[in-house]
Amino acid sequence: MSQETATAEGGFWSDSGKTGIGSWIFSTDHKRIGLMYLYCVLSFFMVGVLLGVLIRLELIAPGPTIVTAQTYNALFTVHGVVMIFLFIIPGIPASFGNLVLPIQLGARDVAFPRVNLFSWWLYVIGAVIVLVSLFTGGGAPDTGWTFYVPFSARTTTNVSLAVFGVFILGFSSILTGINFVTTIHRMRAPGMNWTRIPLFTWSLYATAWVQILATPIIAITLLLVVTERILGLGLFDPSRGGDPIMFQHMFWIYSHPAVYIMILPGMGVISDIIPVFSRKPIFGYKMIAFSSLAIAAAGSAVWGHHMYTSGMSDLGVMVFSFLTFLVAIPSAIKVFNWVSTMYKGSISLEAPMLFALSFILLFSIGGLSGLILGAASTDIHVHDTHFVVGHFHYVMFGGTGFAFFAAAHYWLPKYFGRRYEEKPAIIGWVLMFIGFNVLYFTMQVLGMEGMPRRYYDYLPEFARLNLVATVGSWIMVAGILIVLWNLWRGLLKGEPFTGNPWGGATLEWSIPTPPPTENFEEDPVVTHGPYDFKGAGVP
Amino acid sequence: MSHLEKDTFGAKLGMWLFLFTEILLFGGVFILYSVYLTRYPREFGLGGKQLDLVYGATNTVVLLTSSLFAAMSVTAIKRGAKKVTLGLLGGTIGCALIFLFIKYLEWSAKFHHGIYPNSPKLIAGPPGESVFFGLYYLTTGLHGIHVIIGSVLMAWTAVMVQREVLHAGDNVTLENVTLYWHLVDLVWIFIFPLYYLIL
Amino acid sequence: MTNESAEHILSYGKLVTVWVTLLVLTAATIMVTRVELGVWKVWAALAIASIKSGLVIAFFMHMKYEPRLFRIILFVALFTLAGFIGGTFFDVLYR
Amino acid sequence: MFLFGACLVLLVGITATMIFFVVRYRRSKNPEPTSQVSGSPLLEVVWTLLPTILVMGMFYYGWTSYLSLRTVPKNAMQVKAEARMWSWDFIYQNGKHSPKLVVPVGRAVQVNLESEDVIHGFYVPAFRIKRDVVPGMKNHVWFVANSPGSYDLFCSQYCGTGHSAMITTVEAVPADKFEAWLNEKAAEGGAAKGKALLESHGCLGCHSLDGSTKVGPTFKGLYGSQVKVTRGGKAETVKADEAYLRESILNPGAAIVEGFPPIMPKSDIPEGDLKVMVEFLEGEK
Ligand code: HEA
Ligand code: HEA
Ligand code: CUA
Ligand SMILES: [Cu+2]
Repeated sequence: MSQETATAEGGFWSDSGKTGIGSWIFSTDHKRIGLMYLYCVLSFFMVGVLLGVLIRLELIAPGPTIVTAQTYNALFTVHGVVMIFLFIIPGIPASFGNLVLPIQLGARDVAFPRVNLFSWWLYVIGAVIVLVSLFTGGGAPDTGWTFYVPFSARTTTNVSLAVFGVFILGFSSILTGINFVTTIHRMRAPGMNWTRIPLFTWSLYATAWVQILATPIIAITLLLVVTERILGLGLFDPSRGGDPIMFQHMFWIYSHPAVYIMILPGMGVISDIIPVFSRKPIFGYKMIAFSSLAIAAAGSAVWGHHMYTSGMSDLGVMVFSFLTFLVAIPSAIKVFNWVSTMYKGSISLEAPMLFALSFILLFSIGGLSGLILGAASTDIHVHDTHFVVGHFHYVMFGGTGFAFFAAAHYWLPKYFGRRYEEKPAIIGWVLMFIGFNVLYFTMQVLGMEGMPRRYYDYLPEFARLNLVATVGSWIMVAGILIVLWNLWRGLLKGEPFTGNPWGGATLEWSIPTPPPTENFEEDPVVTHGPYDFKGAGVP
Repeated sequence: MSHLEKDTFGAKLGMWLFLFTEILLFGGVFILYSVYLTRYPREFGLGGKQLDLVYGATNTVVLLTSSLFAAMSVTAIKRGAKKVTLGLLGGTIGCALIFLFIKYLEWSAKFHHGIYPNSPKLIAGPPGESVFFGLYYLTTGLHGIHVIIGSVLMAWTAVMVQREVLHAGDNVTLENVTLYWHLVDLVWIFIFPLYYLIL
Repeated sequence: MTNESAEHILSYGKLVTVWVTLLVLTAATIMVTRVELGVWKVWAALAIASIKSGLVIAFFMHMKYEPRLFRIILFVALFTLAGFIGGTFFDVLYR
Repeated sequence: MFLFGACLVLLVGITATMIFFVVRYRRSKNPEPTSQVSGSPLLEVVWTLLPTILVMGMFYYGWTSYLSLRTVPKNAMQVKAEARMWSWDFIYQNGKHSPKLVVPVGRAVQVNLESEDVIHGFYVPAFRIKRDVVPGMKNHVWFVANSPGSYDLFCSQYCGTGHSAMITTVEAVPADKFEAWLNEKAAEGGAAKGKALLESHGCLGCHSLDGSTKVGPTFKGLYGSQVKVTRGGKAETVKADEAYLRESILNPGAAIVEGFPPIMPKSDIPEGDLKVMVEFLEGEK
């Protein structure tokens, strides 16, 4: 992790005069913390990806292929937990949010730098606990990332420790949220009024609120699972009057809003990239900013759509189905605004833009399949099948994942002062995009044909499509590897990257590359909007 | 709005945001409580009758008083009265200890009657009863943990006041800690009627 | 924007008054819940608890003297919690 | 269920438009550098209202057809389904047990779902029905099988190691055949009874009779063989005699066969059944 310090130089990499690992893991500089998050998040992403590929390998043919049923169950559980809690939730907010947000506001750091560092430490500790739980106790947890009781209260595997790890990760997420809200309220540079805040930062604002208000519920819920296992409180145990459905309510009260913690920052990235590469102000700035808040608010009230088949009351089904459809509206607004931003623009198809465009497409497919899930009757058929698996990979990986890569190609050169090569990035992108669709679209078809999820083994009639999907996963492997390798090499040894080659008008493009520790020598005064390219003097 | 000077307002904003997370944490328990209350009104009634109103009411008074001391300590430090501040903080911590002691008495009485999580008596009893006492232990336990954390924080700020790190000019840490303390009180304001009174 | 951090110091007297009110209200809840009111008992107790917490928030926690932003976000948080409880009851009550 | 098609058409339609849009605007790459600016309130209103209407339509269809899925016809035949880790047991009103769900063609069937342990899911893709089987809760589904045949029945809610093996079939047969089947008496005593018991207690969900390895070790040739087990953390080899079989059934956690996870649930099987089962196992050479 510390090799980069040797190669990247200038700006915050060296101007504090401090080097060595201590200067990183005890640093309160938001940029260093952001990068540390980035490294961790990427490492866990690779762990998750490896598990994903193993899952696909097992599913390549019916019958046992490479692992036992118990191992398979642990595989997808850990894949889910790692991807959700270690990769995608901290993914964009904690890494790129930390890197970019203060600078976009014209601030020198976040509001509570030490809390920020603490939150990184909590993240690492939580992650380590989760990983330790895989190898100790009764073996890796096998409950699925949803930890449904009563199964999770009965299984002999090491659920308690894993859940405790997730609990700590939740705190890390909460602290990041608190930090961002306070920063946005208190640390804006003079002239940076609410309608001049870049949309990425806007989206983080909405995200942060969800983090603050929803995460505590998962904390208490997971705590309950632990007490259930250790003390036997019996709160969810039907034989003693408990109600397992209540666990599902509480779990999804957090976990549905959490999917907006995942996607909103991704949408923010896209809203920042599209105008820059179209050389055109974003279409409908206010509506996009507002729809982020609308998604956050409405999204907090739709959790029941994960429970249509659970035995919830029919009235509940109706209410939640209705609200679910309401969430689609702000998403639709965003999609339409992005597309019209490109209208008659001057579009340059560089790597960040390609990722951004594929985001729109993949997110739309995922989102629309979400509507099928939101309609009560169709969900009955495809609930807990690979259709759902396809849906959430489309929105999470196709959405947030691609946004993550877009952000990496867009912002990282700014912080490293060097850039990747364009051609391999595009080849990698093409492979990822093709592999992605082969993999997940097939899954959706499988699901409609009725293949249930979390199945270690399946009937022969599903064999062909599963083979196709597995092959798709290999194409994607190739793509991701190329992209990451190219980024890695380019950022360390590539061509120098200076000035403002993409012509961004947000504040981060107005300071030296790499940014100095203090970001701004003196407080900037903001005189133009975030996408006012003329005002920023961009040609 | 320079970034170098201390941002009192920002610090308080952050604290409030944190308090919201606490409210929602307890909110989760209250969701469960309300649901199970509607499902098992009778069992909850019987369970609630077994709780000791005297312990509960005493603790309410103790906690309210501690809250008063905490609030007064903020006034004191702003007026620059260091001794008074320290005394009031001591009073708060004292009340917290009394609270915990009473809680201890109450819990051990329950244990004596064979009512504790997973106890044979609860397993054999009617379904709702186990849920009621499960919730009771969960809520008061969680609240107790907060009382302990709060007292530790109070003690820590007292040390800071003693060393004059916190003083009339810069006391936002003390304010924030008392905010936390009031939250603990707030939660109890709801726990008390819900568990001891209405059933 | 310096005025917003202008400090407001509450007098001891006021705090003690609040405390006395709180104690009185506590006594009131106990009394109210000893009378047989049926379901109303729950609501009465909750209403008094809300008044009490309102007092604590407004005076002990200085909310009354903070800028409006604080009240707005407090409202947002409580509203969210109410939403969570309400949503759950759509299921629980009609199952 | 026509809705499903409708939704699909909508999905394909909108997705196609999306691709088309993206491609078209991308082409504008080379020609002009810049031209238009900022937003348009009218358009914003249009594409707030349009999706609202669309979405409300979708909600309405989804909800109404959901209702029809939930309204059971009055004269539906009642069957109880008991789910446990990891097998199904269907109990008919005359007390008959069956590991497969046999139903008459053309008649509405209401399946009442009960679980003995954790949450399972009753899922028949062919009839597009699914409902979780939650312990302590009374859920139900209903369907009509319109043509005879054998339809897959899956457990859709994750329930542990044997989750993917918890599958069986719905056998739709003509009404007269069904009546005959329903009234056929299970053969008394002997091997058939033993096998039926193993089936109805769910053992065969995890243990095979033909020598193949499922979640647990096979029963074939088990009796009298030497088994490597771990007891209280120590490895030892025991002979699979009657005592061993009994212990393994009643208290599965006591001795764990090497190579298998310690996941078998405890059970209290009445002595009468147990005896028949053990006798049956002794016969499975
Ligand atoms: C990043 C994460 C993310 C996002 C953003 C979403 C977004 C949405 N999700 Fe998804 N979802 C998950 C992650 C996510 N989901 C996960 C992880 C699960 C499974 C959890 C598990 O069980 O393990 C899940 C499961 C899930 C279910 C439960 C399925 C089941 O188990 O049976 C449902 C049901 O309603 C649902 C619905 C939706 C809807 C309606 C949206 C909407 O927000 C989508 C809105 C987007 C659009 C609508 C597309 C863009 C708009 C246009 C192209 C314009 C045209 C549109 C119109 C005219 C309407 N999701
Ligand atoms: C952000 C979230 C995320 C992401 C990115 C992914 C990525 C992938 N997932 Fe995902 N998945 C989930 C979140 C995610 N998943 C969740 C939440 C579940 C539900 C779990 C549950 O049911 O509880 C799930 C479940 C799930 C299943 C269903 C299991 C089942 O129900 O039986 C499957 C099956 O195919 C699958 C496959 C994959 C694959 C093939 C990838 C691929 O996209 C991975 C593609 C990447 C590569 C192929 C790159 C390969 C790289 C390497 C091999 C190493 C390189 C090393 C260096 C560079 C050093 N996942
Ligand atoms: Cu039973 Cu899955
Ligand atoms: Cu959801």
